Amino acid sequence: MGFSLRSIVYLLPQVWRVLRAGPLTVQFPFAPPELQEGYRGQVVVDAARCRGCSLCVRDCPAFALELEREGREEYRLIYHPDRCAYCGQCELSCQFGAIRLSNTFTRATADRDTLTRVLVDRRPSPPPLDE
Amino acid sequence: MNRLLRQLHLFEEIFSAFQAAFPDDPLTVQAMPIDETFVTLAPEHIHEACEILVERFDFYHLSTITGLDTGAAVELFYHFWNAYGITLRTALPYTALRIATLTDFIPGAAFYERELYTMLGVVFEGHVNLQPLLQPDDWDGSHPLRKT
Amino acid sequence: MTKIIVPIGPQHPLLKEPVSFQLTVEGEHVTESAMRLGYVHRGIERLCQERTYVQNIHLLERICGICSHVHTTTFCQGVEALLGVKLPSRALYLRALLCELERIHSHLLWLGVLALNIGFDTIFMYAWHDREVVLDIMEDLSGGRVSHAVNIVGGVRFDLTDDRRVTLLRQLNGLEEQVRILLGVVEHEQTLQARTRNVGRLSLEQIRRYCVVGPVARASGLDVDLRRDMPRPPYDGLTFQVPVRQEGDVWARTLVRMLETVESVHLCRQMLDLLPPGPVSTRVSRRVPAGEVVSRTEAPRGEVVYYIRSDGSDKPARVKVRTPTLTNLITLPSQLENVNMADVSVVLSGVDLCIACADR
Amino acid sequence: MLFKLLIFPGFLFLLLCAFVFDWVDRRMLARFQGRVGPPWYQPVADFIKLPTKEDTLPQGVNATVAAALPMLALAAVLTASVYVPVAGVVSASFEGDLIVVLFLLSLPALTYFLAGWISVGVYSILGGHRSLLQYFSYEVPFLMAVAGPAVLSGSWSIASIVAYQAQTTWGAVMQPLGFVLAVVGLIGKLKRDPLDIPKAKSEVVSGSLTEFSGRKLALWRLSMNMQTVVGIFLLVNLFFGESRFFDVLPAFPVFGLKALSILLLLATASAIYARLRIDQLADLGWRILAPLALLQILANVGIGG
Repeated sequence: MGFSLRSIVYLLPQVWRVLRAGPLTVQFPFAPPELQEGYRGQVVVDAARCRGCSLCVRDCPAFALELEREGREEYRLIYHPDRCAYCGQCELSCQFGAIRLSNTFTRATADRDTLTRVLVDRRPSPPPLDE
Repeated sequence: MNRLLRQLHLFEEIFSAFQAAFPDDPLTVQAMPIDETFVTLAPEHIHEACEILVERFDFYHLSTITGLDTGAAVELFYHFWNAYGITLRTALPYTALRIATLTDFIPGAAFYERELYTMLGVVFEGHVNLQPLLQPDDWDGSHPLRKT
Repeated sequence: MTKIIVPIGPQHPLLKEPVSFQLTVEGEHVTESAMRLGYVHRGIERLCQERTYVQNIHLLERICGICSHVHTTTFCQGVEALLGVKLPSRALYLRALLCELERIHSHLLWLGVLALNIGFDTIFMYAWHDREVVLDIMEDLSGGRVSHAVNIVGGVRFDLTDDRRVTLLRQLNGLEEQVRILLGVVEHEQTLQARTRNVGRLSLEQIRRYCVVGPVARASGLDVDLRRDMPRPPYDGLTFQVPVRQEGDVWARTLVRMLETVESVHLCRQMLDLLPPGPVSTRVSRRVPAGEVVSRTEAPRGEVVYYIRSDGSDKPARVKVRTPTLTNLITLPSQLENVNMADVSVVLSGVDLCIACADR
Repeated sequence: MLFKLLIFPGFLFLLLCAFVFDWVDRRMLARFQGRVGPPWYQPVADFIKLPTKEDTLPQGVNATVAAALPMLALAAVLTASVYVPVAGVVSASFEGDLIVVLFLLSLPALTYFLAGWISVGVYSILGGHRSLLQYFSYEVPFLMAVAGPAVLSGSWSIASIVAYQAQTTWGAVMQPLGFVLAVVGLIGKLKRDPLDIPKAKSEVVSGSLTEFSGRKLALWRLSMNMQTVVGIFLLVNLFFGESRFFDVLPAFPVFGLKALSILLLLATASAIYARLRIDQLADLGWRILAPLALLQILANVGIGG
């Protein structure tokens, strides 16, 4: 076993270097998280491009997407973020480029009921938007 | 290419060793993708075949044992590896889900056999501690991977 | 002296994942140990039979929270062999690039956990900070820090621009510097050696009989690495060393892992230099022809084996997953025999426990 | 007198120091590790939080003893603090107070062991065992190292040791080896990283204190923090007494600076070392530290005699 003075205080120079360089962490809840450009976050949808083909629903591994079909052109695409695994399979499966995972961080919530979102609403009489 | 030739040569030797050991067993050999060879044997020959593989051909590494319920029988796959993969496969009828354990000369097989015992109900004769591996304490004895 | 039974787990500060050990302790001496698995058994093998191949990729990615990419790589490699498609070589390079990044991330994470368990918080912080660099790279490349979801049957989902390649090479140079500092700590630091040397020793004979894989096997002198021994593209075109030590103790495992990390940085750099142009994926059918395949790859912890059987539909008939941790767990009873109570944490860290992998 | 006991350098000052030292220590360690570290009010917040938590004890534990032990530890530390001068101000002093302080400072180790002993949890019992083993390993070198200045100055009163240093020079300059040994002993005494063997999280969860919660845990924590302060003050007095070089500056900030330097040493030691095993500590204590301490004392006899 190599025993030398250097091996006893081996980490000392490194510790001083880190001390001089300053902290490397961020105080997360008080400071924004550092996101990379390619980060896969919130699911957004371009409703105009959606054709209701349900390919995304078929491929979703977490069963987070749901298509309620009432007719050929009448359907609702419903999204359950509580199940979503943010894998981006829907983005890949969509042939029309309608669904996308944007570079936005989604925070956790304690209220599960408010999570379900209707991404595309193509029912004959959609409810007024201001409600 | 050299590698492929060596592989062919080695498997010819293994196959003839098996034929010599089990003259009455209709052995079949299949070449599979990704450097793998499947040899089908009768269940009663598995233990000895594994011994031949480990002792004579130095296939020391048992990767795992796969169990599979086909609906007609329970198939077992013994995946060995030493630079090339070789898999011994056998089929157990539902009426006799018993096979000799490998733990007497490969102690590393203990967990795989315990898992198969609980998942498919195959009894490994001679295993010293055939306890459930993943099931909870109040496991009801049913086998999750069985089709029936 | 009186015997007491010390429970380690299912919840214990030493363990990051639920597993249970019952240690019979005399004074500070462990005389017996019993292990209990299954606290995170999710039945993934069964779930696989009820999902399509596309969905299975994302399911199998969740077997492990550390080496997720290598699981999907192994699965896709098997399915592609069943389909008989030949991947564009750029796809293979990008896949392997992420595998190597994941190896760096896994080994650094492991070093941090070992350091934490021997009360060496500073190394824990340093190792995890360096790991953060890798995670940032992976997040930028693939979109996810741990679950990348980049593998698809027939290729990968991300591509690398030339600008990104240059910045990546620069990031890797910085990373290597950091990793070399940690390597120096493992080689020279006195207290770390005092804690890890001669602990949890496994002989080559034991390693072979227990069918142990990965760094644990290599630290005991078993020279095995599937990247080299079953050369598949792109590894057949790259040069790298497989570090092997003879000591067989936890210190040797630490050293082997750190040396592997350095090798992985080299591999990443080589792959970025040799990255061939072309498409990153090919279109394949959703239905997989009937057949069976055994697919093996070298994960950070050792050999991952997948057995996949297809019956011709878009869902596999059977997917068997053998993760490296399961093999390494078998050695624990013999490692825990006659050790000091304080060494239990070192021994358990030494095999790189990934209980979620072992339980599936 | 009452002012001295309660305000300065007595209880209130010590309480303040306990919080400040805790914060400075955590902050320094965090910076060594590249982290930000807790804000200044964190130790106070921790101390306020704990008494609001439920105070539980496992079945079969004597509640009176369990409540008395942390108080005993705190009382011993507070009593010891009476005899430890702060920047030359001292509540009480007599010839031989160093021995009393050393005795009182080893009482918390005993209560810590008893806390594990009365508890029914396995981790507590293991932690108690370990703390006693550790006590036997560090205490002898620590006592010998601390006896060094007394031998040198020919007096067992802390005030005279300080005065002796004012005539000559710092004790740490005259006996550097003794100072290093005393710091190592102090680390063992305070159960700090890297000698936090009795409360090693990954091995025995939280040692003797595993089963304590609420107010009792708060008292334990407070007594530990105050022990840190008193131990550091003692070392400052013994090894960095008033020196003529610093006569130009007021005594109090200089004293604080010295105390924080020793804290910096402790924090550095926790940053750069891994925790030792108990048998390694016994080895270190008896094979390396104790002979070295003996050497230092012999040298001191040579110089001082």
